[in-house]
Formats: sequence, C-alpha cells, structure tokens
Amino acid sequence: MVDKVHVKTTINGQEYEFLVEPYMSLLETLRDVLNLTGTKEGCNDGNCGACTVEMNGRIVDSCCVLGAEVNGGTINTIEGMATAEGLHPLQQAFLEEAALQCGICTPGFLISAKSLLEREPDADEHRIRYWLAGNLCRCTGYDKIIKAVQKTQATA
Amino acid sequence: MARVFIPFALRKMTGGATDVQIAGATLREVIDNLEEMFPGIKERLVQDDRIKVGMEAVVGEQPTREGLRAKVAEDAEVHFIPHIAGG
Amino acid sequence: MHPFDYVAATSIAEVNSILAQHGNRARPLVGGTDLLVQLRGGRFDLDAVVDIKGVPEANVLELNGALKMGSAVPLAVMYEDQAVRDAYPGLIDCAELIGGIQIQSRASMAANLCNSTPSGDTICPMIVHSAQVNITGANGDRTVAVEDFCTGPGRNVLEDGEWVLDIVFPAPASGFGAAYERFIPRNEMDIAVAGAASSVTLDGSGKITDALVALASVGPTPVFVTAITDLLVGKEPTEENFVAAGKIAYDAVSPISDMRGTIEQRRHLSGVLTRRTLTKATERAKAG
Amino acid sequence: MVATQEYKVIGTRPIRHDGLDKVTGRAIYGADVKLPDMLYGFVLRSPHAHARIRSIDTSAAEAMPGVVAVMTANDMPEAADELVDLGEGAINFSHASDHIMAMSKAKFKGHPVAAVAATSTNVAREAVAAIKVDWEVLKSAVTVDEALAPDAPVILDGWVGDDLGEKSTKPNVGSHFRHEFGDIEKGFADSTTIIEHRYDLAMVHQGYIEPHNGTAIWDQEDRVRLWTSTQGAFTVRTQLAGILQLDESRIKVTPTEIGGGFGGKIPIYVEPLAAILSKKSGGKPVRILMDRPEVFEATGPTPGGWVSVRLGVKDRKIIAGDADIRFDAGGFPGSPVGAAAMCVFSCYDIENTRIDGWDIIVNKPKTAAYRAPGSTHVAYAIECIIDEICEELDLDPIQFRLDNASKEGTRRGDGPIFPRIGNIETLEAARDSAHWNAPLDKNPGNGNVRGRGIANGYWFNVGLKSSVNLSVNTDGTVMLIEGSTDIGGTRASIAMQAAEVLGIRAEDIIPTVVDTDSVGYTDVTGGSRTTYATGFAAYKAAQNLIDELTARAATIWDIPEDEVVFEDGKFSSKSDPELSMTFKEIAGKLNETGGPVSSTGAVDLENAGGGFAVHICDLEIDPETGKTDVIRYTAVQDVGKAIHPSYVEGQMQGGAVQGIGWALNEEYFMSDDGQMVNSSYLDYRMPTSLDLPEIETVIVEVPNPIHPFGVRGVGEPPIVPPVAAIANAINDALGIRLREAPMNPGRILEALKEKNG
Repeated sequence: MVDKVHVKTTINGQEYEFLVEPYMSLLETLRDVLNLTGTKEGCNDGNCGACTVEMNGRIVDSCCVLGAEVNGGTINTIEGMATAEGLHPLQQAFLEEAALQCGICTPGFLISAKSLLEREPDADEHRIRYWLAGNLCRCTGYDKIIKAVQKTQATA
Repeated sequence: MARVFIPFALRKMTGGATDVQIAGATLREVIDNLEEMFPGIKERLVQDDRIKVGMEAVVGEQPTREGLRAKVAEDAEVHFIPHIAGG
Repeated sequence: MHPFDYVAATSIAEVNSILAQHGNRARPLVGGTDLLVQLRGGRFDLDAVVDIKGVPEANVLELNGALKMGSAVPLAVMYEDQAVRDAYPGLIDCAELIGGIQIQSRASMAANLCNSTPSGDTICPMIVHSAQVNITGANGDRTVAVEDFCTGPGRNVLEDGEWVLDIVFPAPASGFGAAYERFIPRNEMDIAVAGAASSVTLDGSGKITDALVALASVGPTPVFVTAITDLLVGKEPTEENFVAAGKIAYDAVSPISDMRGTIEQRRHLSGVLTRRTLTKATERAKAG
Repeated sequence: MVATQEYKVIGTRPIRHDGLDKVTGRAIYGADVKLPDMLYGFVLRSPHAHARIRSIDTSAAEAMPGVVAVMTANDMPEAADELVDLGEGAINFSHASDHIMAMSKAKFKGHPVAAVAATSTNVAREAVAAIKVDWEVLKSAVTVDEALAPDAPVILDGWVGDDLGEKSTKPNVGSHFRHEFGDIEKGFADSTTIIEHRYDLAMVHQGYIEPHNGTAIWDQEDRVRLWTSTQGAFTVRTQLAGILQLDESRIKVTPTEIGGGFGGKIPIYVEPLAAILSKKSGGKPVRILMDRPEVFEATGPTPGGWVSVRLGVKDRKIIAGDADIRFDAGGFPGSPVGAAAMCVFSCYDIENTRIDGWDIIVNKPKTAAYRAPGSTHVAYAIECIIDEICEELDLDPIQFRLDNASKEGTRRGDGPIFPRIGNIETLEAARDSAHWNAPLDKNPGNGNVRGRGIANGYWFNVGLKSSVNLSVNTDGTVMLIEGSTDIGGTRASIAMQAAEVLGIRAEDIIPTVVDTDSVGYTDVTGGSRTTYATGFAAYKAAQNLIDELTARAATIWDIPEDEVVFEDGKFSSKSDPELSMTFKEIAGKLNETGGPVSSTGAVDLENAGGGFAVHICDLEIDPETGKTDVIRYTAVQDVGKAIHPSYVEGQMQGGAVQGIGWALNEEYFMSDDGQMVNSSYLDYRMPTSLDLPEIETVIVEVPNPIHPFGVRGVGEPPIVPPVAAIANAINDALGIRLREAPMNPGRILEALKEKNG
C-alpha cells in the first residue's frame, strides 16, 4: 500500500486541503474526494475533453493529471465559472444559442472556450474550431457551440 | 369488408394470396374470421389474447394502439408488420 | 491499477535518487497524457512516478543561437515563444498538431520522444533538426542523437535510472528550412497514419547542401531516410527531385497494416508527404 | 409548405428550463450519484469473442481487503424464455439475463462473466483482475457472411430462428422475413434500366459522451432502488423486473440527467449487477460506472452488415425494387433489420417490391437502437443507386426523386399506406435551397477536387405511452411532472405545449422529470416520440387543467360552468363582459375557493406519418491522400411543426454530423480473432469541431394531422441521408462509387488506384 499525499491547492478561488491517493487522477480527486462533480468523465484517456479544467492558467484534461500534482497550484472548474454577479457571458450565450443538448460535454467546452477568449478574444471561426477540437460533443454537431462562442465575442 | 394483407411468411397458409377481404367490425372479429378461412393462422398472429409481441397490427394507416379491440372500418386495410423500435 | 507513489522532485539529484532506487519500477512524469493512460490500461505497473516539472533544469527554454529545451517544457510554452516560432517553424508544425490544446498544455517533446512510439509526431522533426538528447542519471550523463534514440516500438536507449534532461537543437544554418506534415483522416486528435519531416539547406545559388527526411508511423521506429540526403545534396530543389525523393521514401519504409492504415496506404503517403514537406521546407529555406 | 397557425409560445426560443444547471455543473448525471456507505463495482469481461466458461475461481478476489461482494451468473435469477413487450421493442428475459452476465459461454468480447463490489473502484478493479476463468476458446464469426457460412460456429446454443415461417436450418439465423407486393419479376422484365449493387457497412456506435452507469440498493424487504442515466426509467423498471424476477412495484427507478443516448441507453447493462451486488452486500448501495472501452465493447452499437438493392426503371419511373438486407445482430438476435426493411423503399412510390430481411447472430456486442435504426444502412444503398440511375439516364437527382416520391396514399414496401407526409415538400425545399442553387467550383486550384451529393431519408415517428401531471401554483405558475428523460431540450418543448394551451409563458411552467413511483407510465425518450407524445400528454393535461379552472371560475363568479369561456389566456363570462380573469389571476384565488387544482394527461398514441430529411453535401477531397473534408452541408427536414426551433435545428445538425462520422471514419475495426481493436475515442475517430463546417438547416413544416400542434418526430431522420449524400458527393468529385462504409481515405485511395490503373 502507498500512503496518501497531502495536497494544498486553490480551487475556484478557495483554499482546499486534502489527502489523496498518489495514483488518483485530478478528475477522480475533484469528483470523488472534493465532490466537485461538474467536471465530467467521458473517456479517461485524454481524448474527449469532458474533464477539462484550468490548471495554473492552462486548460488540461484532468484525467491525465494526478490529484497530487496540483499541490500548490491553482485550479478552475465549471463550478467557479458563475459568480454572485451572475453567469459568465459564455454560459449565458450557451443558454441563448441552445449550444447544449444532453449537456455532459458542456462544462468542458465552457472551460476551454473561456480559456480561448481570455487569450484570443478575436479568434476567428477556424481558430475556435481548432481550439475546441480537444472537446468532443456528440449531440450538437458543434454548430451552435461555435455560434455561442462567436456571440460571446460579439457582445464582449 | 376489410382488406387484410397476409405477411409473406404466412402466405403458404392462404394459398399464396397476398390479401383477402374479411368481414369484421373489430380486429378480433377480423382475425377470427380469417381463422375460419385459413385454420391455424390465428396462432401465428395472436398470443395470450393479444397481438404477438414483436408484431404490430396496422388498421388503416398506422399500427393500432387498441389491440384486438381496434375498430375496423368498412374498407380499411389491415396489416401485420414487425414492431418498430427507434433510437 | 497497481498503486504507485508520487514524488514531486525539485532537483536532478532527487530524480536520480528515486529512479536509482526503483530501477524499472519508477518513471519520470511530465504531461501524464501517455504515462497515466498506459498505467491505467495495465500496459505496465510502476511503484513510483517522479514529477520532474519542478526541476529547474528540466524547464529551461533557452534560445542562444541553438535552442535548449528542457524535458518538462510543455509544447504550448514552446510554441507560444515568438523567438522559437520564428527560428524553428518546423518544430512548431508538430507541436501545434499533437492532441488538442489540453494535451499541448502538458505534453513535452522530450516525453514524446521517451514514449518512443513510431508515430510520435515530434520525433521526426527533431531528427531533421539534428537535435541532440542530453541524458542524465545516477551513473552520469551522456548525449545521443535523436535519430539514435528509439530502438523499437515503445523502446529506446534509456537504461534503468536514466532520464532525459533536455534536448538541444543546433542553430539553424543560413538557408535552412524545415517542415512536418502528418496524414490523419480527421483534422485533429488523431495518431499519424504516416508523417514526414524534412529539412533542406540551400547555398547562395539555391542548390541543396543538405536535406534530411524522417518518416513517422511507417516502421518500428521513426525512419531516417539517409538515401534521400544522398540523392538531393548538390541538386536543385525541384519538384522532379522531390518526387524522386518521395519514391525513395516509398521504398525505404516498412509499415504494418492496422486499424489506422494499410501498408500500401502508408507507403504511398510516405512518398506524398516527403515531397510536400521538402517543398515546404525549401520555401522556408528560401524565405530565410 | 409552412404551417400557418399563429402561436404565442410555440415557435419561440425560450431558454430551456434545465439549462442553468447544465452550464454550471450542478446537473446530476448518473456518475454523480453518491450515496452514504456506497460501494464501487467493476465487471470482469470476456477477453474472447467466443469462449466457453469451464470454471470461474473468485476466491482470490473474495479474500482481498476491501472486497465486499463477488458475483457470477450463478447469482442471476432464472428469467423467462419468452418475448416481452418493452413499448419500444421487445425483450427475451432469458437472453437478456445471459447477456447481462454470461451463464456458460461468452458470445462477444466484453461479455460480463463476474462482478465485484468493493470499497473503492481501484480495489474492485484489482479484485476483478484476480478472478481466474478457465476458458475454452471457440471459433468466432463476426460478420454476416461468416455467420452464415456452412462451417460457422453455433453461437447461441439451442436457438432456432424463423426462416420465412419455417425453422431455420442455419444456426445463426435470428430470423429471415420478406415483404412482397406487386409482381416483382414482371416489374424487372418491363424495366429498361436496371441497376443493382451491394453496400456494406461496418458496425458503429452511438458514441454518447457519458458512459453507462447504475447505482442500486436491494434492501432486505426485496425493494430495489436504482439511479441511472437512461432514455426510459419505466423501460428500465420492466427490464430489471424481468431479469431480477421481482414485481415492477418493488422497483423504483430514478432517472438522472443523461449524457446522450441515441437509442443506446434503452437497454440496461450494469444496472442489474449493481442491484445483485447490493443484495449480496447486505443492502449497501453499489455504483458501477463503465469506462470507455467497456462502452464500445459491451454496450449496443448499431449493426454492420450489407444491403443489396436492385431497382428497375422505365420512362423515368421506378417500377421494381428488390432489397436483401442482412444485419449482424450481435451475440443475441434482435437487430433493427425489421425497421430497415420498412424504410428501404419509403421515399419512393414503387409498384412492385420485394424486401428480404435477415437478422444474423454474430460474435459481436448485441446491437441496440441507434437513431433511425437500420434506415441509414438502407438509405446508403438505395440513395446511391438512385444517384447512379440519374447519372446513367442524365436526370436531375431532385426532379427524379420528385417524380418518384412517396406521398399520402403510397403503399410502403412493408404494406401499409402512407398518411399525410412531407416528402415532396422536403425535396422541393432542398431544390429551392441556397445551397443547391449555389455553384460549386469543382477544381479550387489547390490540387483538390470538390463534389456535391444529395440524398433523401425516412424515419418513422413512434407514438406510445406518456403521462404528464400539472398543478397550479397560486403565483400563476404551473408545475409539470413528466416521465420523459430530457436528452436535448424536451423539458422545454413539452412545457411550451402546455404553456400554449394555458396562455402563459414557457418560463411559467416548471417541468420536472421524476422517478417511476411519481408519474404515470411513460415510454422511452426515443423513436422521435418525446415532443410528439409527451407533448401531446402535456397538451391533454393542460386541456384538463383548463376544464378544472373553468369550473373554478364558475364557482368564483357563481355562474353556470357553460357560461365560462377560456380564450387568449383569459377566463371570462359569456354574458357579463365585466367577469374576466387571466390565468394568473384565477391561480391567485385558488386557496380561498376550494383549494389546489391539478390535472393529468395520459396518452397512448399511434405513430405519426414519419419524417423525411434531404441532405446536400459538398466535399473537398485531396486525391493524393484521400483526405475528405465536408466544406458545406445543408439539412432539410419536415418536422411537422417546430416547437422550439433551436432544438429542432440542433437535432438536425447533430444527426447530420453523426452520419458524417459514420460515412467517413467511424467503424468497429475487428481483428481476426473477433476483437474490436479501436475501442477508444482516439481510434474510433468521431468528428471534432475542426472536421466540420456550419451545418445549415432548412425547416419544412407539413403539420402532422394527428397532433394538436402538428408535431412530427425530429430526432431520427437527420442521421439517415448523410452516408449516401457523402458517397454521392465523392462520386461527383472523383467519379468513383464507394460501396463500403466508412469511406475513409484508405478506401478512396484504393478506389482511385483501381480507376486510374
């Protein structure tokens, strides 16, 4: 048996301190240890993006990160996207543009799209499609997701 | 008289006839009358007093939801087709 | 999954010590995008992973003529560096097409090399840049050319206890250009059916003084086709010569048929991609 | 043709009621269920496509710390060997039980053989790895042709299929049936052009992003509670009851939010195992989550197989059609070949037809429904052959389809007569679309070539049972309780229909999807039925609510009930214009005038006429590599009436893109020994956002005459035409007919090589 690892980290602006098995992924850690179940599992091998979170300023597949790795780091998940002031403009645009059907991929898309718009507010359609290619959606055909991102750009 | 279409697999029982004119105000009566004409056919269509599972009876244009109680109009068509399951 | 320990190392010595302690039961962790998936899939078991992202020397990204890239430098950090982009467009080609953004945020060129799959998208570009791999470990340091690093599918020259500290890319010579292109049926998120990296060096008169071609996914290791170098050196960078180079590539590779492609398809693609990347590398060489 | 009726709510685009929870991560999906003292299950699966179980030794697993329960097929109750109606489809519980956990023989790779409940997923996985199975590996058959070969292995012991009314002499024939009308021989004899080809398709998966899951408690009173993401909680209850041999009333199924289904989340897989492990654990909750390889290898994809079609034409009219459809059902009978047979000639009016359907048992996962199950396969064959006829006879592909289009009164290939359908209107809308009329530069100058293809497709619109309860809040809002799980905005589309009747805003309806104890029976969210049938139930419930409120208004005003009318959202007196109340006003008076008002609507609907979808596709192909990109795509569809146009468009776009993936890259790539070797998203190659252009939509509205608002099913038709449309576009670009899907770059290169020598 291996000993649990002590982790201190900042998630959605809150300090967290917990113990985690050293082999447990960040995805499992968020979902099963911290009860932050907004981050979803689709493939557990880095190919669907449903588990996308922002880690130290970059988006990552949380299934390909160990929970222990985030010690001292900063994580942003879907649970931190809306604030007391209201929804993030992307969340609002996803609602208005019907950019989700079943909704299981939605948290991952929102985290990825937010990261894109923060870095490249004027990304064109091709760039948006490229940036979001690591997030699979099986319901929408992506059309309304792209339009929701573009709408967010237009209203920014 | 209703025009009852015979499923291909049962046409041996009807001497190859594709469809036959059968009297009956309800699907139950139609099937009973069909049995009179072609003994043995009923058990291929009905089980436990209902249309066999996996099969649907079309009365008119669409599979009936009323089972053997379904009213059969004077010139209606009756079909027995496989059950549809969508995704 | 067999339970393993996690160690966040902060020095080369610490990495060396843990790797030495566990032999082949420990490995360095960088992006995790291959290693964790392989562990989860039961490909092999480990007792410990050593996170080298906290080792300062593994995070170096230094452009002083030559480029020194630490083994923990994520692809995204590399391709976001404008000076690196300008100097090594042939490396940017591969860095921007691996996985999606999420993978590029974590994966490094060195770790891709250490994974040593024939399809590794960064390996062939490194070969045609004549990159050198600096290996370290408790028993000392050594340097290996990238083209000599992989020894088979998933196998390489690293001994137990050894790991890659950084990779050094020589300063691009005047008249040097490089390019990488892979073929996948989709536009992202795929493993190369075949890939080709080419570099071309032109002299003042426009003749080829050096040409390197390496091919991915068409053999047990990346295939470095030196016969193309022999063919092209001293010649003009013409379509005709590049088609001839493609024919050499077609014959030089030894692919397999699998779910990603057939032998014939991969041979054919090797030829096409060799021609295309030589052409693109020449354009870049001419552009300076 | 466009519906002319004016509505206040229907046709608008309100924000869906469940949207906020789904954009904030709050929505609870199956994997998010966490109960106190919960155990984690994992399943041991067969590594072989076909193998007899000589023995299973679970002792090492049972001895491991953290393991609480271990089960094998010996723990499965004995289930009845008979076909039982599931509403959508039917089930043989004996087969289902053997499918859930193999009794004596694994019939496909991934077939469960044992399961473990432990204190963590990792312990459960380790314990599963410690279970020893002594296998006798058997010869496998994974294609239709292999399974029908004289030396084919017997896959389902004791099975005797029906072959045109006789007992089949071939062991792997699930069934063979035929539809025949007119005089097929004469039809071909009279034809001046006859084209016949066989089209092969690989098995493909629905690909929903959320893996299957189930969390169950089987307590000491033999009550089972189950939480799962499913297309139909009641169907799950029926399946569980049959497999666990319990009365339905002892089972409560709570449907969580569901991360995609497309037909694949109608059957159950891990749910009974979680329940049995719970029982063996003394009633502790047990949660089992599938991983992605399990989803690919051991759930219900849509079949591979082949479709051979022969068409005879005389004077621009198709006068004879012959189809042979053979689907691989998987390890148990029950592929959607029946529906395929009913769809194959549905877009056309053909006098003489014969359709043979074969359901073939093979060593692959048992197939399930996938969006218009079977129709995409047959459309691939017939729509490409139609294209060939047009090419050969130099006819316009839309005009030829219009000249031969099925319409009200046309006899379908399986016999019944079409009611009012919108085939012609859909074709005309495609003909008049911006896309069809835009020129295509076939040689864009970069070495690539371009081509345009078109195809038509049909799918039914199932009716079936739905229940809705409404209750009025004193603030004028209405609670709507329903049993249809919401996979893509149906809370909104159902609520909107109730709101339209009640004269209130969609936002004033608060819809909730509840468990099987809390609402009347409701069939699955599938068969394109939910907005149609549950929407109809909501309509009826709303009408009943108006009746109740009319009576209440009469009480309040002390006038006879028949004096009260409800119009434009207002109750008023026929005789006294002063007496008038809005819905909200009367709601506010309920408490002092007799108390709460609620209503119920329940329906068991006939199928509607079904829907047609015509798709237009422009491709750009690199002839040197076979790389194919969709550069423009338009989906045209008769939807009857678009309740919430955004989600109608979303269905059209999503279905089209699943079809595009099917056409170009997706497949179960099988090894020689019957293993799926690409059971990951990486190698299964579903389309990403970068692989697609905008998907343009043209909504056609030919109202369904048997629905109060004219709704037709929308979800399924859009997956029917894409494979054929892409094949036709490839031909337009390169002059090659690809008759095997996926039409991936390797196949394009091979075909080009063959063509060019």
